[in-house]
Amino acid sequence: MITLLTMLGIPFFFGLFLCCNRNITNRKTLLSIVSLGFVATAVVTVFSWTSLLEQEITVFWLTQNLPLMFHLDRIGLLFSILALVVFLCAGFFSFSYMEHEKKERRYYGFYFLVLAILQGLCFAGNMVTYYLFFELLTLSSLPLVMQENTKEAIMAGLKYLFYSLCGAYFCLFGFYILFQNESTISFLWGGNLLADSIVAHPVLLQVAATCMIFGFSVKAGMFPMHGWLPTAHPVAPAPASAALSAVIVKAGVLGIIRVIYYQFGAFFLQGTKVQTLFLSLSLITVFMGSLLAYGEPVLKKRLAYSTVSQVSYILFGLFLLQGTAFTGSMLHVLGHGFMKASLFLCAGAIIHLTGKTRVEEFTGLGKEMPILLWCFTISSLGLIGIPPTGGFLSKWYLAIGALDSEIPFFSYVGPVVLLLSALLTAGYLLPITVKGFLPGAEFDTEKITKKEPNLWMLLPVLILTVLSVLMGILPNGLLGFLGSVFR
Amino acid sequence: MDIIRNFPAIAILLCLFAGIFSSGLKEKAAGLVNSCLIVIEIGLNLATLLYTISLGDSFVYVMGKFPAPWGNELRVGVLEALLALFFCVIMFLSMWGGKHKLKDEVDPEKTFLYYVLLDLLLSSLLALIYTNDLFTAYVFVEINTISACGLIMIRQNGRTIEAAVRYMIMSLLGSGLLLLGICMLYDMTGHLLMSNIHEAILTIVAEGQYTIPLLIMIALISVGLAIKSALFPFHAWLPDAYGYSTVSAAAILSSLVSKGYIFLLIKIMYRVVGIDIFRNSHITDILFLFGLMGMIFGSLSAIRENDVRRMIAFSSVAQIGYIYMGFGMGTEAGMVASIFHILSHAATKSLLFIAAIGLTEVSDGKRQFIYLTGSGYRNKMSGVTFTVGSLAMVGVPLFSGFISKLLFSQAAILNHGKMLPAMIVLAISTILNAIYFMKTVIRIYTPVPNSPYPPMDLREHWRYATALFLFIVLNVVLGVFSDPIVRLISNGLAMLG
Amino acid sequence: MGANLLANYGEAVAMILFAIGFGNLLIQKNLIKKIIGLNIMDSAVYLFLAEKGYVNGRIAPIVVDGVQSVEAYINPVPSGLVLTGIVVSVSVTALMLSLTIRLYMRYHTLNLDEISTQLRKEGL
Amino acid sequence: MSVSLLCIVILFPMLVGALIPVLPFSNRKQMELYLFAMVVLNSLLVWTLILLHPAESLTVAKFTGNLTITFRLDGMGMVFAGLVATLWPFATLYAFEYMTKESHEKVFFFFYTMTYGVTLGIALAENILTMYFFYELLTLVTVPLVMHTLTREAILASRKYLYYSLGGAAFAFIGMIFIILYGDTISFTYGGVLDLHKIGNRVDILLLIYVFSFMGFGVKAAICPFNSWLPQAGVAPTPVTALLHAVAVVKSGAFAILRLTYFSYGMEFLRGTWAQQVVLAITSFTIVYGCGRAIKETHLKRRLAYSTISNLSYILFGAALMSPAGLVGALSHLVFHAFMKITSFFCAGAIMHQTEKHYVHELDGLGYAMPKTFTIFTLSALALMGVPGLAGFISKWNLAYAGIESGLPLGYIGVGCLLVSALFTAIYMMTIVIRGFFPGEGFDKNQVASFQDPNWKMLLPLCFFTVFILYFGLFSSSFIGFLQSLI
Repeated sequence: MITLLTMLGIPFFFGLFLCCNRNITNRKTLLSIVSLGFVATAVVTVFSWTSLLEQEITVFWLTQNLPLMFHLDRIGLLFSILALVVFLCAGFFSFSYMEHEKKERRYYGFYFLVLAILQGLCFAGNMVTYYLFFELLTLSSLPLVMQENTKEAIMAGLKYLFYSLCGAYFCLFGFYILFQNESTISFLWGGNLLADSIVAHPVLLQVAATCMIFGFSVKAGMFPMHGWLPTAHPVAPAPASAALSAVIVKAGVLGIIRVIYYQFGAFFLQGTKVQTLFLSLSLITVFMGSLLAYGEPVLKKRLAYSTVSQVSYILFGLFLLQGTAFTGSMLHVLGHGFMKASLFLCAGAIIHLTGKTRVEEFTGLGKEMPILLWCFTISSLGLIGIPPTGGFLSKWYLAIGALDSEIPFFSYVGPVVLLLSALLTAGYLLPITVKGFLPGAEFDTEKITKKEPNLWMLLPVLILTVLSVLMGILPNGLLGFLGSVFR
Repeated sequence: MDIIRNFPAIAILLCLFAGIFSSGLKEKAAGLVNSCLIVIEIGLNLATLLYTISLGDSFVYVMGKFPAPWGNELRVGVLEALLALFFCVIMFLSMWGGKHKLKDEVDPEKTFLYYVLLDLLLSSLLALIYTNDLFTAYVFVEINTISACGLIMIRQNGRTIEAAVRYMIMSLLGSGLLLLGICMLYDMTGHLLMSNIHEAILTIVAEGQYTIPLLIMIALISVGLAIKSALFPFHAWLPDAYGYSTVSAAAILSSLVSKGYIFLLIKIMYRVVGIDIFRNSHITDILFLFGLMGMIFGSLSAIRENDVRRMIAFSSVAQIGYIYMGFGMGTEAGMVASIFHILSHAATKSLLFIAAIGLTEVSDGKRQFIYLTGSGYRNKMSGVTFTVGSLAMVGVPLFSGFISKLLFSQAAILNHGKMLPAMIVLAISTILNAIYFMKTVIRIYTPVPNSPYPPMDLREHWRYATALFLFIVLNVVLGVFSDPIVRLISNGLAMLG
Repeated sequence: MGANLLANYGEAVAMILFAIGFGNLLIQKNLIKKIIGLNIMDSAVYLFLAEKGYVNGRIAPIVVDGVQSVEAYINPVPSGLVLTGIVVSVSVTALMLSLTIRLYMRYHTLNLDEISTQLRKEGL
Repeated sequence: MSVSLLCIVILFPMLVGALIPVLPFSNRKQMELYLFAMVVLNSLLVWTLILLHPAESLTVAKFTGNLTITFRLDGMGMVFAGLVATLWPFATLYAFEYMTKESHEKVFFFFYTMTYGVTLGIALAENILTMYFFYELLTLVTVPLVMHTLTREAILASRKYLYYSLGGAAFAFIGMIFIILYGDTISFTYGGVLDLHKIGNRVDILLLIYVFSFMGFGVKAAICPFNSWLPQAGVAPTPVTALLHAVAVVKSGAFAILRLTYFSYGMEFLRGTWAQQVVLAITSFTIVYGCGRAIKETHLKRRLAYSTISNLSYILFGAALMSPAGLVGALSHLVFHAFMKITSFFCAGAIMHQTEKHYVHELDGLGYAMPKTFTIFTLSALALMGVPGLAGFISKWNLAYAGIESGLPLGYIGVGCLLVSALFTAIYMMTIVIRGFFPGEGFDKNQVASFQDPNWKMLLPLCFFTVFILYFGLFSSSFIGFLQSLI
């Protein structure tokens, strides 16, 4: 109990401390406090991973039959690792990026709060706790989106808030119905529905399932409700949008996993209309996302659209309700997290150093910052799914899972759409590297000066790219870890 | 202890003689005679009431020596004595309340005639209540009409004379029909005393003769008395008559005069025709319908009114509609509710008139609402009284209006057919009452920063202030201690038959 | 229906007169005509009442040359009532006439509606 | 002794109120002290009464037949009386500060304290006649308060309020008569007093009359067709709108309906009948209508008034479910909403008092000038939205639980309306908060430099309410357990 509270408490305390007192003036003390906070959080989280695995801790009772209960299982651990790594890298990256930004103290304050809440989210043991942290996540990530304080940023923030709240209330509606018909409230692999309620009113339960999945898929940027993602993510400062795209979007994914596999049970949703509905929705989003990204001139918007399509890869894998597809989507969770984070950080570095935001302005960038652009290239290769990187592995498992899931229509259409969108991904990511390294004849090379980003910016990007490549090369440990989850 | 038996006869004759006697006196002396007459009347009726309560049944008092079929007689029960006492109290308070305004309303040498008319009015009222003979009832109805018309006219400005003429025309129509009804009754039964007529009618109905003439007779008498008591379709004369007469006259006219006729109709229903014959002649349903319409349209025209006294006059059309709705229900509970409403309406209406006069007095004598703004602050006592009166009219608990509304609804629920219309109309008319009364209350309490009109200091008008205070006390007594009064009414009603 | 209407024609005439009087009092605009209508109505009722007391072949209830037996005379009670009725209508007519004179002196018209329009102009 | 306390508690504030114009106060300070002491004393009396919890009743006056004015403290009465007793001292403290700027406050406090006694009268009424008596008295006592500023629209607003209330009471009167005639006793007994053989075949008429009286009392509880008086009454000074429209007037309307449904007609008689369908439909519609109008409203106080309309229909929705769980949900929302709404009204009042700004678009950047007020306002906004961890979630949870448990199709629709209104609440509350804290780039600090937080007299009540909301958000199981024990 103590380790859990410290694990959640330390980032929370740092966040509040930074938010509330106004007398931290010079940047030096601020950065030292923030780095201290990062180190402390990392240490405590790693320690709690080891000691708290598979433990059920009830903190207190909200009402007689609604406990706030924490239980770290393998899936939670996976998401927690992703969240910690991405947040640390983005955090160190923002040290230099945030130099000429206003209200830095508030930014770091809320940054810590979001980290604390994300950890809480991963550790949540029942739907009420999950819903509590899900809603707090929206509220605390709002200031990050509105950091720029421009009119456009505020409107994007409001849109983000209202979409997420609408999603949250959809899944609350589903949970109200579910609460009456479930045996135990905590997550249980294979579903915790009452046998007689499945028999009594299956349609009602399917409606509840649809509402909850739809609610969480709003956060994951699924097709009908993806409007907020392309407006909210690019508006935030680069490290924040990296965190948003790589991790906060995954909160919706984790929610859907909990609902499908831990509340209703894969067996209940097998072959129902719910499954076909969401399979088709995810495929539409995959294709539509990469199509929109292809046509987008601003780099950060393009990466946001790519997030929409990549996350729907994961959702597609989940809705197949099939073992290998499940492992494939879990791999993609991690892979996409690292790669998208490094892409956003590279974009941030480019904007920070050269102020260019549109893709056609990147001619000759390779000469100015070669290492950065190499990392960008490797990550985009991973995202496209070229073999050595992690992206290939997850797409491979997804395709295989889709093929032997024997769902009448989707088992072959699925892999075709995945391949098509992989092509489109290459279409919108590779031109940047090509223009960067091979500027073409009339570009006068001697005028450019070396503008490599300083170490604080470069190191996180390097770490993330190495991790994404490592995932592709040495996957056995990870696969073994994931294999034991799907029984 | 049978000296008290002839108190009712003494009461009636005393008023007549006081009227004749004070016609010769000066203005001040006539006023004195009138006030002490009313005080004596209160004493006499109170004694009669206590006597009849102890007796437990009504007693007959033969006028002169001639026995039943020929002689004239009075029949005194608990209900009659209670009503007589109540009317005398209301008259005393209204006189007391309106005295200070009398000086500038009636020119000095005519005031003694004013008191003569009042004495006659009181005598006719008491006679209507006590008499057991129909033709005497008719004669005193005429005396009542003439003295009421005199009271309307006494203020001598053009308006009142025109109002008096209209009043006379409508009343004479009513009494013409009443007289025709009485003659037909005499034709069928050969008697004029109520109790004898009743036995004759029972035999007629038993043999099944005269069904149509009986129906026509009942219709004539009810319509005649309805016209005289200003029921809805025949109420055109009422606003002018009450709106422009003198203060105490308006109070007395609105609360007592029409009630006298209504009580005569009750006696005819119970003692002459018998309540069940009256009910299955379906006249009660027509009265019920007129009552309902009166409640709605009376209040609607009151809302449209711009002059406060005419507004109160129209509201009494609505209240009379309540009473006839009570008759229309045909059940004993409906009758009890109507009689209680007679008492509560008499008390509230005269209170409202006297308070309204106080308000107009401090607004430079003008009656339109615009001038009345803020008059509640200038004349504190009449402001409070007017508020109490409006709350009673709207039926807020603690005042008499609430109890009568309670009794009406309980009566309405018991008979199945008329329940829903009665309840809905009751609710709607409460809302309409609330609209026009509360509008006025809010208006008199919106302060005008520097109003040109002088406030009225109550020390100088102590008589007026005490009258208002007594009115409020009467209203609250009716509202809070209504249980004994309702019990008196119900067993008085049992005796009436 | 026609037979007994002829039998007691007195009541029928009374009813017709009553209708005429009632109509006049109600509809006529002129005040004097209203008062005339009133008197017609009252006398019609008294005719009806007197008719009630009449018994064929008997004489008025005034004791003439010592005949005391009841069968000789008609029923005296309705006649008594008619007397009181006449007293009442005389006093009412007197009051109405005096009111009409006052109105005429002020407004120089006998039409009730004109009087009320003049009143409204005065704005009393 | 404790029985007579029932009557003392009601008459004492009336006496105190009556004495204000009479007692010779040299200055405002003395009057305030006297008044505050008396109000606190009366609240303590109420709490001692609740703790003693005398079972027997006290008859004060007798009307005709079996109609009496009697007081008795039962479970529900305890809840409402306790709520009023805790809120009134703070509201009075707040009113002192607010009334410094208004004129002739003697008359104001005269009626203000009388309302205290009358509301307690409604809470402690033992039979329907006493409740009706105090219900009418409440209208008469509160009209002068609404009319206090004596401007043109104040008079129009008070007039409209008066007509609506008296009209409503007229229709409720019919319901009362039916209970007097068809019930075996007129006093409140849980489970209803109607004896069926007396009713015989007139069930439909009785249901129609129930709907009439529901609408009658509903006028004060601002249900849909009759709630245009509530926003207009926002013209009155803030302590009046806050206390009356958050606690006393509208809550007594809802309380009367709860009494009518559960303690006079009885839920067995009404469950499953067409009357219940009608009532459920009306309340669900009002829930959505109220917050729909709130979004469009730019005037701050009118927006909160519309939000009250929708929140009140939560309570009525709970009542209309005709089940013990429904009553628990309704009572919990009655209490929690009172605290949440009075906090937001007081914050709005503080803003208006300090900055004379009435409209939402004028509130730019006030979050920095008045940080304490705005953070408390944000907290009350979150509570109203139903974020778990605050009081709003608990009452919404109980209501939804009852709604689903009732199994009626309208129950599900109602729960859907609850969530839609939660989303709308988020929209109209968070726009104010975001405008306060994120004013957009065209804003400079010295526009709001002159404003600062109100003094302790206004802040103390706000802090207490916030603590209450937080406490009952986290540890509400004891309170909900108490509510369940009432049935």
